[in-house]
Amino acid sequence: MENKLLVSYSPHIHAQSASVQRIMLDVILALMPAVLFSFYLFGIGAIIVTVVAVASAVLWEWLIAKYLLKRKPQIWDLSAALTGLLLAMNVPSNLPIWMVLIGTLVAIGVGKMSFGGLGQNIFNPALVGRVFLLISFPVAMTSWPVPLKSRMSYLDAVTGATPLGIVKDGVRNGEKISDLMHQIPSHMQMFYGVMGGSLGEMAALLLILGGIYLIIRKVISWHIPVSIIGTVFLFGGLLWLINPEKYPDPLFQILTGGVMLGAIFMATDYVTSPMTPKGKLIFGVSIGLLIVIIREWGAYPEGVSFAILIMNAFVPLIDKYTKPRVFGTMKTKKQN
Amino acid sequence: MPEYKLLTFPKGGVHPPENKLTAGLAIEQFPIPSKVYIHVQQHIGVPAEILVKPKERVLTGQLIAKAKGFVSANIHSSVTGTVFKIDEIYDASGYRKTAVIITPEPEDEWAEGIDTSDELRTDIDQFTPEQIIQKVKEAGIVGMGGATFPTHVKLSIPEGKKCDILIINGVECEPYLTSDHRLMLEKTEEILVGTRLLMKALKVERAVIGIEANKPDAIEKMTEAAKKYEGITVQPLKVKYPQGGEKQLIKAITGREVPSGGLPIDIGAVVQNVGTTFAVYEAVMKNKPLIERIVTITGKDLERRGNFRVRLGTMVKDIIDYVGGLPEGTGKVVLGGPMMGKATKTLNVPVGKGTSGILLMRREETKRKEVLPCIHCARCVMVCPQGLEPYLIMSLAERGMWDKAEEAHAQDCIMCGSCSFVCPSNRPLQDYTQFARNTVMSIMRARKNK
Amino acid sequence: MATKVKSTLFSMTLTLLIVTAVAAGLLAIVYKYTKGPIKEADLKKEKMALQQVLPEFDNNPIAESDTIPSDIEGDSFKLVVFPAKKGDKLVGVAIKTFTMKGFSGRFDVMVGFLPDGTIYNSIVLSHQETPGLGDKIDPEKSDFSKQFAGKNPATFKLEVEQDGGDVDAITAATISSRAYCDALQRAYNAFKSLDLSKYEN
Amino acid sequence: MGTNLLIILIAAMLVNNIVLTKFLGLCPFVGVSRKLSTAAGMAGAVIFVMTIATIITWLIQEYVLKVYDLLYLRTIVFILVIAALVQMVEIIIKKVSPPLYQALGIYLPLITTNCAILGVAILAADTVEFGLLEATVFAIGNGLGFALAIILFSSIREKLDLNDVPEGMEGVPIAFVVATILSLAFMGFSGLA
Amino acid sequence: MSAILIAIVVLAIVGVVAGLILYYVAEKFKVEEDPRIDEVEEVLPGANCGGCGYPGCRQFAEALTKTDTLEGYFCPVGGNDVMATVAEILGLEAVEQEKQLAVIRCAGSSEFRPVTNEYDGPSNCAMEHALYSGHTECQYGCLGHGDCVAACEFDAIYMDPVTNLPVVVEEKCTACGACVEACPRDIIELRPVGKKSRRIYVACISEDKGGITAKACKVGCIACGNCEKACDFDAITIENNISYIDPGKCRLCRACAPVCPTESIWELNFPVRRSIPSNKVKPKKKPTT
Amino acid sequence: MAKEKNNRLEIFLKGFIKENPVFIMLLGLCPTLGTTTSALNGLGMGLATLFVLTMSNFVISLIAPYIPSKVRIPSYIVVIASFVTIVDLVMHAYAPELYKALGIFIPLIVVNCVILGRAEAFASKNNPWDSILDGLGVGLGFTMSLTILGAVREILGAGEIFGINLHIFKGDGILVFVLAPGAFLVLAYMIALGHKLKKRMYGE
Ligand SMILES: Cc1cc2nc3c(=O)[nH]c(=O)nc-3n(C[C@H](O)[C@H](O)[C@H](O)COP(=O)(O)O)c2cc1C
Ligand SMILES: Cc1cc2nc3c(=O)[nH]c(=O)nc-3n(C[C@H](O)[C@H](O)[C@H](O)COP(=O)(O)O)c2cc1C
Ligand SMILES: Cc1cc2nc3c(=O)[nH]c(=O)nc-3n(C[C@H](O)[C@H](O)[C@H](O)COP(=O)(O)O)c2cc1C
Ligand SMILES: Cc1cc2nc3c(=O)[nH]c(=O)nc-3n(C[C@H](O)[C@H](O)[C@H](O)CO)c2cc1C
Ligand code: SF4
Ligand code: SF4
Ligand code: SF4
Ligand code: SF4
Ligand code: FES
Repeated sequence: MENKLLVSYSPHIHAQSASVQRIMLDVILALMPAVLFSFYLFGIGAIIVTVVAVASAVLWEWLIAKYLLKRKPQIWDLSAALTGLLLAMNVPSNLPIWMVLIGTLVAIGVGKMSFGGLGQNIFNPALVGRVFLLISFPVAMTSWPVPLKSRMSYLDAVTGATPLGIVKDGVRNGEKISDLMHQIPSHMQMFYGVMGGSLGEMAALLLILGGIYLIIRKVISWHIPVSIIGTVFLFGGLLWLINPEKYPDPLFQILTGGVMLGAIFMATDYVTSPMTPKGKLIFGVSIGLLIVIIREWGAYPEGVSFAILIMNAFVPLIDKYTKPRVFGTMKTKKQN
Repeated sequence: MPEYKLLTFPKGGVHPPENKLTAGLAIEQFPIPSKVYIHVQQHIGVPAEILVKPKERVLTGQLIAKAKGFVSANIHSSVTGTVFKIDEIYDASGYRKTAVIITPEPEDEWAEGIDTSDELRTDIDQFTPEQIIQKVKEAGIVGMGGATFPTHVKLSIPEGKKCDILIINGVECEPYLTSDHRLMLEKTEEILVGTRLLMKALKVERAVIGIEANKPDAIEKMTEAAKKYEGITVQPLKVKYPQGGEKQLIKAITGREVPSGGLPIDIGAVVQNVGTTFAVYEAVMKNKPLIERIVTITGKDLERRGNFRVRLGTMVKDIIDYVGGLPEGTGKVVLGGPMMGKATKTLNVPVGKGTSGILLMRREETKRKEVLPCIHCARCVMVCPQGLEPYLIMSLAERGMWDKAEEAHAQDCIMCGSCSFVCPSNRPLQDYTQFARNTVMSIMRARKNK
Repeated sequence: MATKVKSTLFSMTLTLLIVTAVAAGLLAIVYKYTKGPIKEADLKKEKMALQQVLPEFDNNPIAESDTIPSDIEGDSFKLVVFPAKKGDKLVGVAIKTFTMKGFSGRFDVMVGFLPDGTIYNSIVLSHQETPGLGDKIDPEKSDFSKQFAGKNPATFKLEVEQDGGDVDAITAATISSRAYCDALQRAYNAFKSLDLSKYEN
Repeated sequence: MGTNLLIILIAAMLVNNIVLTKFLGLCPFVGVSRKLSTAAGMAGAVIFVMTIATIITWLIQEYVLKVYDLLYLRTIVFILVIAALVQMVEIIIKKVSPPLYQALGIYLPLITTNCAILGVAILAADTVEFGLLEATVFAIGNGLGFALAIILFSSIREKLDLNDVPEGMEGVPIAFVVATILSLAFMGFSGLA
Repeated sequence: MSAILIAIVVLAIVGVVAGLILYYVAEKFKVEEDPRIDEVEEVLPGANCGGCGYPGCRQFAEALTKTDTLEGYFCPVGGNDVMATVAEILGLEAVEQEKQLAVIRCAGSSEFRPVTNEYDGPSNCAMEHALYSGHTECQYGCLGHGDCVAACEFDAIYMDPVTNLPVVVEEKCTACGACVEACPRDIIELRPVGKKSRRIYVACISEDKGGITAKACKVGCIACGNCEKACDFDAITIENNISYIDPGKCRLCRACAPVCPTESIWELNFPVRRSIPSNKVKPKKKPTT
Repeated sequence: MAKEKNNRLEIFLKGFIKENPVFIMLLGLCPTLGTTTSALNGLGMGLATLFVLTMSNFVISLIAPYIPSKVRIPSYIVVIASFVTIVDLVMHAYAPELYKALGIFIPLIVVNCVILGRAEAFASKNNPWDSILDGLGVGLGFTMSLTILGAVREILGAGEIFGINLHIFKGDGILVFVLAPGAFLVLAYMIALGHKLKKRMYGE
């Protein structure tokens, strides 16, 4: 066997920097500031939920791969850990452990491994887990601990409503937004991240920093985050101009809820987003529109998860109709 | 650094580490080996017909196999010696093909009419275009940029087509390789005369020599020298692989796109490699057939590297032994560059007209890593200079869905390997796109013939 | 067993004629015998609801029921009033009321008042509120509706605590709770406008 | 009036999507969704037949069954009408426009036993507030909802064909997992109308 | 009673009207189509394997209804029985075809054919073949990635994990030819089943010269000519450095196999020879599954 | 004779696993998903279908020889629809709660592919006795599948079975399972399981 020459197709070299593990690690690193900040805000509950989610996501992936699919487990690509982490950032910090376990099981088991594991899934696994939880346990999933209030308690944390919830409920009840303003934090507070909500809804600033890191590292391109945030801002702004008492202002729209987390970390998931810049823009703009539509006219105060999941379903279609132009073919010629 | 605007092609491309370890090493003559193995097919097209028999004595530059049909090329003996036998020997394709094996004598005895002096000859006016093409044909010149397409065919513009620009490809965008670079530095004038000859043959007024910006010395020297020659300009290009790809090069320089399924001549361009151009010079001005070429021999662990002028038919093994033998831990021997070259299964393979380099790679540097599922990161899509979706073509090829592969334009792949290079999941994309390209093309050809 | 009969216009028409006629005849007969029980079944729910929201009675409130207009126009929005008597004495009045403010739109509630206006009991008749959330207005799912028993809207403010009322809302289903109050309030308003004496004899 | 119709349309199409929340028309949804092109054909056929069937059955209900107190015969009459209608459409298209038949025709027989058609006809007839116009819009909305679901679904299945779905989950099971998540995602529309 | 009558009348009217309209429409818009296509398709196996040379059973059925002779039309999966039924439906003469089976004409297991270099690409015969001559010195032999196994719709081939060569399961093989098509090296041949399923063939297709073959593989045909001489029926020819046994001429006399110095002639399903020369013990053979 | 008995048994049993209408043949999916919010609803729907299936199989096998082939389907549909209407009326009268829970899916039994499928594939070609057996077998297989599905959804979604609280959840259970997505989810994995079972019991 000694020194047999290798023969393969070209190329015979490979970019050193490119590996799945490295990419996932980059995303996890980019999330870290926001994660640590949420630990600071929510204390022990946040730590428990995060650790349990990450560990269980990895464990589920390992168990399912090994015993159900009988494939070699690929937990070191870190994608399961990332899914767990993102799920943790999408739930309240006082969510009971057993619900977290169900969430990661659904995310990994239903959302990812049923499709064949990494890269095969159609929908964002973490969001599948989150929406499953939201619909299964609406009470637990919508009682948000108040930041900084009960950092040393887990299940019995003091809870309050999210700014979006307050506005939605108020408007539904016929109140004016200007009357509701005193109940919700200021824009600056939101930007720094002190408000009720899930772990990852905090700290727009830190999430944006993470996003910039990812763009610089070329892990993600700007198209999806910018188009989502831009669309929410513009469409939200339009509504606000039409009736500022019924629709909150555009800054409020982009700083609250999961817009930042969703736009920067979740809609950008390669597996479940379109391939080409054009496709990404269509994807992002549609998500932005859906977010505002669901927020303003739907039942749920927040629409990011649904918007992303719905658009995930459109990705194969978008990919089909936004192929790059093949060199040497006319621009007008349609491909199918 | 002089100021110039760097042109490039618009979409895709990668930046592999350049590793031009031999750029500073002047061309050396490689000694005549103990045997030469000359394949009768060193070009795209029909194998040439053998004219010699075992035991026959042949002279350097003597025609030993004659082109058969139009798309074919003459083969000449690269040494003086006795035909040992005619046998099947591995060639770069990895299959055994017919070759004339010659036992050389130590001293060259050149065939009649060949001018072996180093003197520069520029009197091109004595030749008509037809004579130039005829000489190119006789000399058995094929494209030395890698494709080994018979040059006289390329120079014979088909009825109804018109060529208005000649592009000389001095890009050498492959990492490691430096043979074209050295040639441009050392044979500057010859290449320019060759360019004039090609211009004349093609009846064009304009020629552009494209050189990547990582060879400033060559750009400077060529630019300087080109001032003397009418209609020739040098165009520096951005360092980006595959800048030297014909279609990309034409796009960068002229802004025109070779239509999918078409040839450069469809948009009035012809591209020739600098090595080819030099060979044309020698063939026309010196009557010298194509019997040797510049080969870069390189590799990180090699004791002695260099750019050698090698007689065609010299065994790779002989060359490697000459530079110190195969280093410990060598995993791959590549004929050509690391992006497009062919790995060989054996060292018993001779240098052919298309062998631009011999690259020795460490096993750990080149051994493929575990293939993971595609994570749809779109990197392959973004780097493909041809606007293809390699991940998709690979999936389709894996499942034998050739009709869909054709819809996905697999036939337009130029096999540059950029996609495989960047894939974080180590997917063998180029393997499949190349396979799909070839399969789809043969399906398309079969359909057309029907 | 292949078909023996050829498809001709005549055979086809005849077959269809026979098949449909037999089917129709059969169904008509079944219908004749189930018509009664079906009507009964449809009323059963109302009857049972009345028994739950009213103190014991011995008349047939359905037979004596009456409608009064609500604040929303339209036939299907009229409230139905069921007087319950024991002997000749009016022991209570049930009102079939509704709200449009449910999370999933309209739902109907049967509420029983004692003659002094105190709520005896209330029960939701049909709703489409979300399982696990709004459906807790159903007494089978939670005790929410029981908090109204014995309260008199004259003194007990029929609004959820968030809005400054006395009603303890269902967690995470404020909307349904609010809507329930709305239905009761509508019934109470109607009750107040009733001339109870007209049932007394 | 206009907004009312719009609400009916959106509700039927998105909020109460016929396939994803009402579970009607699942047989073609699963059976004819392997390829995008066939799914689109099926979608077209369903929209067409659903609309016409709803109009006709609504008229029959209103002007025959109600008049003669024959509501208990509704099931049987509706299904007969639908079956005849489908067959008639099929025969006519086959003759009049062979290309259209190529595109739609093969799905038409499947539609007779597609409970979405009968289901929508019954639902439209059952909803007391609906006049003919509303019923028609309702049918169109449901048809569009079906079309949306099946087209999305088939494009996803085409993609899944290129994926490495585990043994045992291939085909229908994974398709239902997709339906699960689609239906979860569509819950986001709740409350829109 | 009148309610019942109304019901009957209304429903009967609906039924009859529907029936009449349909009848009328059907008559008016009649389209002719050869009904035999459906019938033929019905009797075809429906494997859609392409063994007949058409993309699928339906297309084959269409072709059959259009032809006037069954010469050249054959469904390998259904075999003669099905073709007879088809002939009956179409009123044509049935054409019998001898049943065939796939045989693997390469015996170069890893034991006999050393690996000389390492193929570092996708496990796929066609791709390795397109790239180069393969990871052994034999440029004709089996590459062992099992393209043929993947192509077989009937699970009739599997890779032997020891020899790394494909093995045909005779009971399952329908001679559809999918594997023949799939093998980039043309190693697989469909041969007539033969009496009692006995077959003799050369398990090598190497056209390399004897010396090269011998170096590359211990069981390769070196074209020595012994078998050609041993055959009394002119069934064996040697061309391009390879021996081939013509099944049409072979009488299964077994004269050739013992004289082959490299044991490249394989005999399937014969009884054990009474006296086996000690140096002529065959490599493992008849696949039993 | 013994063989025939075996055959009859086979006719009866195949509906449970080998040709289970829901998990293997994927027929009648709409009622399967639409009515299985609880075990009881599943059972009720299953029994209603069972009745229609058996009766229509019986009647159709009787009349099949006398029906011209062109009006075959309409005639069968009328037969099936009649039995459906009978179920509808009877259930409305005597089991109003269940009637309400099953809602639109009762008239939709008409278009349940299982029924027309059996009529076409079996009843029209076999004698009445076998057809009844077939109807019973397939119907029971259908009922079994619906009940199982309903039970799983009820247990997971509400922590109850046939309305009896199992006290496995502190609160309400995993609500999704009584909603639309849960129906798809449970069915997805049940089908995968069904195929696995079939493979194990009958080979390929
Ligand atoms: C099959 C084939 C036919 C070609 N025919 C012509 C031709 O007729 N005229 C011409 O100018 N070039 C022709 N070419 C040459 C190509 O245009 C191109 O220069 C050659 O393939 C080398 O390009 P490359 O190294 O980028 O692959 C042909 C090439 C191939 C492979
Ligand atoms: C990806 C790719 C990269 C190439 N790079 C070079 C190059 O760097 N230099 C070069 O001369 N030819 C290169 N070629 C070959 C050219 O496309 C073209 O065939 C050649 O310049 C034609 O000249 P010739 O016929 O004289 O070889 C490359 C081809 C491809 C497909
Ligand atoms: C899918 C969904 C269904 C809901 N169903 C109900 C419901 O039936 N009744 C209800 O009052 N609220 C329901 N809600 C919650 C309301 O949207 C709103 O958040 C809540 O009533 C007000 O919150 P609070 O009760 O915690 O103050 C539902 C929410 C969602 C997202
Ligand atoms: C930029 C980026 C974003 C990602 N976002 C998510 C996410 O939102 N949810 C998730 O489960 N995994 C996410 N992943 C991890 C991984 O891609 C995902 O688990 C795959 O969908 C699994 O096949 C992300 C990965 C990258 C590189
Ligand atoms: S698909 Fe072909 S042209 Fe595109 S990057 Fe890959 S090898 Fe290059
Ligand atoms: S580069 Fe690799 S992982 Fe990324 S899309 Fe292409 S094939 Fe998939
Ligand atoms: S072994 Fe070959 S010929 Fe035989 S059935 Fe399989 S693919 Fe067809
Ligand atoms: S016989 Fe052919 S297809 Fe089969 S494994 Fe060998 S090389 Fe591959
Ligand atoms: S049961 Fe609904 S379409 Fe078949």
